[in-house]
Order: sequence, then C-alpha cells, then structure tokens
Amino acid sequence: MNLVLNILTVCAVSAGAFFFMAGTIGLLRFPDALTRLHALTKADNLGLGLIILGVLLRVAEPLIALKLVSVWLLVQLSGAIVTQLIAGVVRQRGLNA
Amino acid sequence: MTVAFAFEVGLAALLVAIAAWAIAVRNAFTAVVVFVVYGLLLAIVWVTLSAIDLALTEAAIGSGLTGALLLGAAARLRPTETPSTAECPSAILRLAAALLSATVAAALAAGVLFLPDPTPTLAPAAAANAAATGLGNPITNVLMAFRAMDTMLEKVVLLLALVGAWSIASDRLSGERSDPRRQADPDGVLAFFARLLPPVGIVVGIYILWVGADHPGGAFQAGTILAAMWLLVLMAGLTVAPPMSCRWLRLILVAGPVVFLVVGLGGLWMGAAFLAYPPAFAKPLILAIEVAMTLTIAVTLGLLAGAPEREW
Amino acid sequence: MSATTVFGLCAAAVMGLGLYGLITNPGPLRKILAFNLLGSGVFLLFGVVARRGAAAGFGGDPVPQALVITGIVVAFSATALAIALLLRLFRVNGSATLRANAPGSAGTEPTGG
Amino acid sequence: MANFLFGSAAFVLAMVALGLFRILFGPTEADRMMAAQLVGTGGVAVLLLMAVATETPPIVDVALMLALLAAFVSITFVKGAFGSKIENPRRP
Amino acid sequence: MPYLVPDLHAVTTTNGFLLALSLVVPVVGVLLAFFAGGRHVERIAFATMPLGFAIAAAILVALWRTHGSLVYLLGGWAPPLGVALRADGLSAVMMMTTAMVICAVGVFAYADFRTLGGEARAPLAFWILLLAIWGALNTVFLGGDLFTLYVALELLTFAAVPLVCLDGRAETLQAALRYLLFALFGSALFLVGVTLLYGAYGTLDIVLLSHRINAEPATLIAAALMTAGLLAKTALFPLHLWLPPAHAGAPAAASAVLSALVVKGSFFLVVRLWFDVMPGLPGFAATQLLAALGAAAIVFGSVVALRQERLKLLIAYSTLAQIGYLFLMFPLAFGSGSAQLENSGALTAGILQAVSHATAKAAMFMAAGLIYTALGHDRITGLAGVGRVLPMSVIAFALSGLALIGLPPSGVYLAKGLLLQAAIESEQWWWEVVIQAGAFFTSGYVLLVLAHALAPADAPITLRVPISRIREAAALTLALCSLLLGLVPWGTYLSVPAGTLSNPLALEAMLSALWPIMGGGVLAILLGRWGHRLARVPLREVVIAAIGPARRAALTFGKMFERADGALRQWPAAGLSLMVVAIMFGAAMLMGR
Repeated sequence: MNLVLNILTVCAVSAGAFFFMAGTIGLLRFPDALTRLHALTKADNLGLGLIILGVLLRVAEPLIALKLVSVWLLVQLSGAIVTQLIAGVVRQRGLNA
Repeated sequence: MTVAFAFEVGLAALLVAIAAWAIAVRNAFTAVVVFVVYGLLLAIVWVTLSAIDLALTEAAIGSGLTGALLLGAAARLRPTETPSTAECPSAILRLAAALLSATVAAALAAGVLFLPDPTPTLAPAAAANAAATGLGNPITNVLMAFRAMDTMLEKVVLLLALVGAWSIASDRLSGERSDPRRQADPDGVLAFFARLLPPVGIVVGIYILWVGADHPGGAFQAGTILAAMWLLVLMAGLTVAPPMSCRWLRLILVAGPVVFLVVGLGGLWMGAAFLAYPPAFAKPLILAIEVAMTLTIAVTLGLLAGAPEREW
Repeated sequence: MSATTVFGLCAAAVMGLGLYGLITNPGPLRKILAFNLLGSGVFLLFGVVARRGAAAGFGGDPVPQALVITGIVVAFSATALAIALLLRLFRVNGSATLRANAPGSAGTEPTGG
Repeated sequence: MANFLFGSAAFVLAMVALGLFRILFGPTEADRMMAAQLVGTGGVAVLLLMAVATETPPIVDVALMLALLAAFVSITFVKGAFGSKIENPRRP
Repeated sequence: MPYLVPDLHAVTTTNGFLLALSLVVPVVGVLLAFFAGGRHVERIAFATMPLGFAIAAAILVALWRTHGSLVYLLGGWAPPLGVALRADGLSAVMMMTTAMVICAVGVFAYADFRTLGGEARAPLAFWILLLAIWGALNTVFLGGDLFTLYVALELLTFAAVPLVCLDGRAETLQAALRYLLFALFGSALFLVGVTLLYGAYGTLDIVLLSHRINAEPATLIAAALMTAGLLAKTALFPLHLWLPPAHAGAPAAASAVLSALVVKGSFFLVVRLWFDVMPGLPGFAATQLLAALGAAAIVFGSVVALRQERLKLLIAYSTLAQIGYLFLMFPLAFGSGSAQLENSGALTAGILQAVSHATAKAAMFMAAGLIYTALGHDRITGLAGVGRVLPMSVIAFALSGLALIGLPPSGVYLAKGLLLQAAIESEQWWWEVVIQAGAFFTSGYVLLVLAHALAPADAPITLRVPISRIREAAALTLALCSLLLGLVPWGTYLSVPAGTLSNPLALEAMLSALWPIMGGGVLAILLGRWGHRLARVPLREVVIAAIGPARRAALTFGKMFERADGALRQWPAAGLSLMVVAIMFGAAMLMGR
C-alpha cells in the first residue's frame, strides 16, 4: 500500500514539476504578453494541482488535507482573477508598451 | 552533500543574485517586482532555517504589504523615472562605494565565520520558563512575556509612523479628491474577488491568531492578513476608509497598546511587576492582548499601506 | 560547511548589496528598497544566529526569532513613513529628489514660528 | 522519498528562477508582473513539497498565507497601472 | 556611576517601579492624546509634563538615597531572557535634563500649536510627537538591553522626523526624508552589531555583555558598525548631511527639541556602548579617532556657522560644532594603566557638556524662533535693533551663548576644567589645545549674532506679532539654567575628582573666560557676514586697511569650508563617509587589541 502511494506521489509530483517547466518555457518563448499569460497560468495551476495531489497522498490529518485543498483553490482563484486583470492592462496599453 | 543541502546552497545563491539584480536594475518598477520575488524567496529561506513564524511574517509583509506599498509608489513616481545625469553618482564614486561595501560585507562574513561554536543560546531558558505562560509557541512567549516591553514599544512605533504619515498628508480637497468608488466597477472581476476572498482571509487570520498560542503564528501575522483583506476591499472600491477623525477608528488604533498597558499596569498594581501576568490568568490575558493587538495591527497596517492611495 | 554558514555568508552579501544600493542609487524609492534589502540581510543574519542556537527541542533559538519579528515591524513602519514622505514631496514639488538645491547653501530656507 | 521531494522542490525552484528572465526581458510591466505571479505559485509548490519532505505541517500555513496574498501585489499593480493615468501631481 | 555593582543576578531594587513609570507615563500620554484629539491634546500634554517631571525628580532623589543604581526587571523576568531597566547617575541626569527641556518647550510651543476651533493636524501631531520623544528618550536612558535600545532609537527617529516637516513645505519634506533615510542607514548598522553580539555571547543585556565580552573579531566588527551607526544618528562630522536643513527648517519649538535632545539620545548610546558594554575594547587609537572627528566637527561647524546668512542655520551649524565637543572626552577618559575607558572626571565633563548644550541650545532656538516670528525673517545682517524691541529674547540668546562659551559658573566651564585636568594628567596636550580653541570658535558666532542684534536699528522696527512674555521667559529660564549648571552638586550623581575645581565665582575664573571672548571677536570680524554694518565702524579706513588682508585670507578659507560642506552633504559622499568611518573604527580597534 505504502509503495503504491509512493509511486503515485512520485508520478503526480513529477508531472506537476513537468507542467511548471512547460509554464516557464511558455513564459520565456511565447511571442507576446497575452499568449505568455495564457501559457503561464494554465500550466502553473495544473502543475500546482498535481503537486498538491501528490502531497495529499502523504498527509494523514484531515485539517492539513483541508488546508492543502484550500491552498489549491485559492491559487486557482487568484490566478484566474489576476490573469483577467493583467490581460486588461495589456489590452489597455497594447502588447509591447 | 545531500539533496537538501544542495537545495539550500542553490536557494542562497538565487537569493543573492536576485538581491544584486534589485539593486542593479535601472527601472524602478522592475526593481520593485524583483524585490517582491526576493521576499517570496526569503520566506522559503526562513522555512529552511526552521523559523516558520518568520516565514509567515515575511510572506505577509515582505512580499505582500511592503511589495504593494513600493509598487504603488513606483507607479506614482513613474514621471520622475529618468533621473538627470547629474544625480547619478560618477563611476569613481560608484567604484568607491562598491569597494567599501565589499569591505564591510567581507568583515561581516568574517564575523559570521568566527561566531563561536557551540553557539550560546537562550532556547533552554525559554523552554524552562514556558510553563509560566502556558503557551506552547516559544516565540509568542518571548514576544508577549519575556520581552513584552519591546512588543509594546513596537506598537507605539507603528502608531507613530501612522501619525507621521497622516500629519503630512493633504486634507481632503474638493475636486482633487478621487473617490475610489467612482472609478470602480461594482460588477467587475476585482469587486467579485474582493467579495469572495475576505471571508476566507478573515477565517485564515483568526486561525493564524488562534494557532499562534502553541504553533507558528500570532497577532502580527494575523493582523497583516486582515490588513491585506481590508486593502483588497478598499482597492475594489466596495467601501472607503473612514476619516481619521472617526472615533472608533482611533479607538481601534490605540486598543492594542492600551490593553497591553492596562494589563501591564495591572501587574504592577497587584504587586508583581509591570508587564507581569498572574500565573493563573497568563494565557487568557495574553490572548486578550493579542486579539486587541491583531485589530490594531490590521487597521494600522491597512492605513499605512493604503496611505499613498488616499486623502485622509 | 553547513547550511547556516551558507546563509550567513548570503546574509553578509545581501547586506553589502544593500549598502551599495543605499549609497549609489539616486532615486529615493530605490534607496528605500535598498534599505529594505539591507534590513532583510540583518534579519537573515539574526535567523542564522537563531538556527545555530537550536536547542531544547526548538528548531532555533526563539529569542532572536522574536527580535526579527519586531525588527520586521519596525522596518515596515520605516518604509511606510518614508514612502508617505516621498509621495508627499512629489505631490508638493512635482519631483522627488534628495539633492540639495545647490552645493554650498544649506538647501532650505528656514522658517521660524 | 524526502530526497525526491527536495529534488522536486529544487527543480520547481530552478524553473521559477528561469522564469525570472521574463522580468529581465520585459518588455511590458505586465510581463514582469506575470513572472512575479509565477514565483508566487512556484513558491507555494516548493513550500508544500518541503512541508512533506521535512514532515513539518506548519509550513503548510506559510503556503496558505502565500496563496491568500498571491493576488495582492498584482492587484496593486493593476490599480497603479490604471490609477496613474487618472491622477497627475499638482505642480507649483 | 555606570553600574557599580556587577549584578549578574539582577533583582528589582526598591523604587525601581519609578523606572517603569517614567516610560509608561509619556506613552500613555501619546495614546490618550491620539484617541482624544482636538483640544484635549494640549490638556493631556500639559498634564503629562508635571507628572513626568516629578518622576524624573523622584528618580534623582531615589538614586541619591541609595548611592547605587536603580534596577527594574520588566515583567519580573531577569536578563538574559528578560529585559531590565537600569538607572545610574548618567541616566538620571539626562532624564532630568530631558524633563526640563520638554516642559520649557511645551510652555514655549503652546502659542504656536494651540488648537483653535476644530482639530488641526499640526498641533495634534506636535503634542503627540513631543510626548513620544520624551518616552523614547527615557527608554534610551534607562534601557538595559541593546535591542530594546534599538527599538527606542527607532521610536525617537519616527517621532523626530515628522516634527521636521510639520509645515509640509517641499524643503522641509526633503529635509525630513533625508533625515529619515540616513537615520535608517545608521540604525541598520547598529542592528547588525546587535546581531553579531547576540551570536557571540547569547545575551543583549548590557551588564551581562560587559562581563562576557572580549576582543574577538565578531565583537570588534560589531563595535565598529554600531559606533558608526550611532554617529550617523548623532550627526557627528562628516555624517551631518541631514542635520542643518532639518534643524533649521523645523518650527522653532521642534528645532529646540531636535537639537537639544534628539541627537543626545544616540550620543548617550555611544557612551553606554563604549563605557558600559565594552570599556576595554575600543583602545587608545579608537578613542583618539573619535575625538579627532569631534575636533574636526568643532572647526568645521563653527566656521560654516560664521558664514551663514540666517540665524536658524547658524544655530544648526553651531549644534554641529557642539556635538563635536561631546566627543572630546573619550580619549581623556581612557586610562593608560587599565587600557580601558574609565568612569572619571572626563566622562562627567562629557555629560555636563551634553546637559549644558541641551538647555542652552533649546533656549537659543526658542529665542531665534521668537525673533523670526517678530521680524518675519531671521537674516543675521538684518537683526539690528532687535535688542531694543525683544530684550528678553536677545538676553536669553546671549546668556545661552555665554554658557556655551564657558563663562563661569556654567556647566561648560566646569566641564572644561575637568577635561583640561584629565588632559594634563594623561599628558595629551593636543586635546588641551582643541579644548581651548573650541571656546574661541563658539564665542565667534555668538558674538557675531550679538553684535548685529545689539546694533542700533537703521529704522524703527515694528513687530509683526506681539511676543508673549511667557514664551520669552521659557527661553530665558533655560538659558539661566545652562549658565548656572556649574553650581549643581554633580558629585552626587557623576564622578567628580575631589578638590579639582576652583571656586567658579572667583574673579580669576571670570577673567579666564575673557580670552576666548576676545579671540572669538577676532574670528567673528574676520569670518562673519557683516553686510553694510562694517561701514559704520569709526575710523573705517584704518580698520579696513588693518584687517583687510587678514579678512580676505580668512574668507577664502571660509569659502573652502563652505564648499567642502556642500560636497560632504551630498548623499553619496555622506554614505561613503559612513562606510569609511565604520572601517576606520574597525581598523583602530583592531590596532588597539
């Protein structure tokens, strides 16, 4: 059982780390602000979600599990809001200014 | 060399690189963004140094409120962004500054390397006296009991900073005043967020305050969260900060230190000592002070961090 | 070489950078930022001292850790006051510079009263 | 397992550090803000990984705090970006 | 008597609660005043003043009766875990001075900062900040723990900075911002030192540290950085960039507090650090270096003061010079036998200088403020006739000037005697020269102002605003205090070597003060700004022919100093100076090891 959990954790965390890498590459390589924003937030939120999933498997206490889930929800929420707002700024100022 | 150690070395190197960047970069806005990143990394550093209380404080203050304050100022000061060349120190001055700073830094590094081993510590003393307050978090013990004077004075420092910032602010002038409610869009994303997040934030704040008695957390961290939530609501334009003439606002601003002083003078009156707690009531008294301080800190920090945005 | 030593040296480096920035950066906002870096270097050094003093089941000496919390509050107050002054100066003056008006004069006209 | 978790934390941190180049290149302030947002998310991930790696549950509280305040600085930025157009300093 | 008893196991002494009260009373005043606001602010301030004064007096009495020091353990927690408050003779004397100056300033400021009608910002802020400065200074004087002292020092700064810019003009805002940033620079250096000391010794308690400390590298680095940081806050030359604009631009009542008291806070901490925490550490070279900076401050501050056009700036630069005097005692208190700083007559002299300067400078700023209010300007060349219309103010200025020059029985006269004696005993003749020369410079700028103020007016002067007698009386009282300080029985609180002092009221003593006054007259004639005043001198051609070349040479010299002052007060130069001072102290201490 423990071994299975370990393997699952390793898989989830590795996948999460991979998505972080994808987000970073997107942030660095995509041509303009809006596409970069798109790449970054999606990949990162997914990456964080997977990492939290991997971490959840190793946590026994329900309070901590609750906190982990709230962390993910909070990051989702702020990510969504901030993306919208920053996109607004980009639209107002133009892509390169 | 373990993985953890490699992680720590990498973290330290990254921290120094980012600090150098924040100093070297030309544009003030970029410098502030880099500083925010620095604050986030510093929070991780505090975790690796087993100082969770400090990580909480840094996460709230370093990257949160200070970052917001500096960012707001950078946005305001954008017109002055290009300083006249006369203001930039000459290359010789910069070289001299670099040499002298490097000398001082080297001396400090030597000081660090020469620190005695084993290090003198007060941890055993703090552990031995923890029973006197009944609190499990040694840092709360130090802040609220052993060195309560510092904490009380620090609250006065906060109040004075507020008095200073307020004393130079302009009075509300008609026409010049920009009511945030007029600019804000009540149905916008920000307003939605500012309605959704604060309830969560208040719960987390109360939790951090409550847990601070026995685990990392405490009044200051909780107060900072509440301040951030209040600022969020203010920025979304859902409400306006009350004017300084408001009686209850002033009551909250002095509540923390006043409760602290009353309890402290109570200790003096009862024949113990100023700032001494009667053993039987130590924990409830400390918690009462912390609750009052949390409110005071929240409002003071909110007003201080929001100061650039408003006419009082 | 232990982790505390690494972070201790890191603290010294950050302080050096803060000092350099405080001296050479022309803009007041950048000076305030450099002061914050300098302060965080000091706090980091305090944290290293605390970590070295780990004993009695604590991960670090709680006294310096508590001092850092007080220090952070004081540093934040300082930052807030400095920025309030700076923005006020900008509003009144239209510029935000620390340069004395002309070398050789005291730069200000004193008032009485 | 602790080593794997620390390694993952180091990897995420390295990715975050790479993302910082976006602050360097810009070109817009929005790009720079995005990179800071990345550090926030990445920092939360690193902290959670460290919490399980060192088996120190209170670290989760730090992550919670970061997650709660993640949007705060960005919102200040957005307010500043709009606000600066509206208000101009009074010149003597 | 700095902590005579090595009380490693500190206990609260009888009457120790007075120490806690002396901090609590001003803080309660601050909180109440902030909450109550409006007209109540002044009432609360004026209720706090006698109370605080009484507590300071009670501490003096308690110390006199115990012949030792008062100790109070806050919360009952003994150091190193807890924080102790300690009062020795030095702190008691400084506390009493503070109480006196604050009360006098309060009386003086009432006319300027009275709340009329609704609540106004400046008065509310002024009274709150005044009380906060009081509380912070008392903490500085009593604090027994280096970190508590750091917090107190920051409290002092945060209370002092807004006082500079109460009028909200761009110049004062800039002065306040420079002051704040440089003070923060200094306190950051102080805090680094605190960190290193904690890391090395595991305590920040002054008494415990003094027993544990030894000349390790970390300690030396800490000592050098802390000293440099404190000097930046004290504005010792060449770290004075913030002082002249801040002290000259503030409202008169605020200038009086800033110049008289606030800089003394960090000076007092230098004394605590060197005499109590680490008396054996600085060594001969570092004490010489410190006094050399002081000597440079005297020459520099005085010459630039003589060149000022405005009275308040002249007084601000005179503060710069007077700060220099405070540091002359360090090499003279250095016992060559014990190789450490000793609590001797020289230390007493330093504290006496601080007390004299506090009272005299507050009086000077008050007098200058009244002159400014009455005339609407404070150009020195335009002061003619003031002596006739504002006699009490001019007398207050003159008396405080004479007190600073060292006319017996002033505190400075006593201090000078003690310093000279220490210099002779320790065979440091060069400090004798500096001490004697210092009085010449002081009398130079005092005479310059008096010569203008007492000259007959070109046209009858009408006062813009009537000046209340109470305000003039406040200034005059402080000036008289300063002039009579030599008559106080200092031996009760400070160490005064027996039988060293001649009767200060003897004719001989009076005559000895004439020399500096004459020398100062020459300096004033050579360096001062005279406007058209010089043209009225009888036998003008003869005089000009006689002094012309000398004056031209002196003016070139003076211009050079002014230019150097302008360069040193640029931010990067001041920052570099701070680093250089820190490194030099480190090197000097390393040499003295």
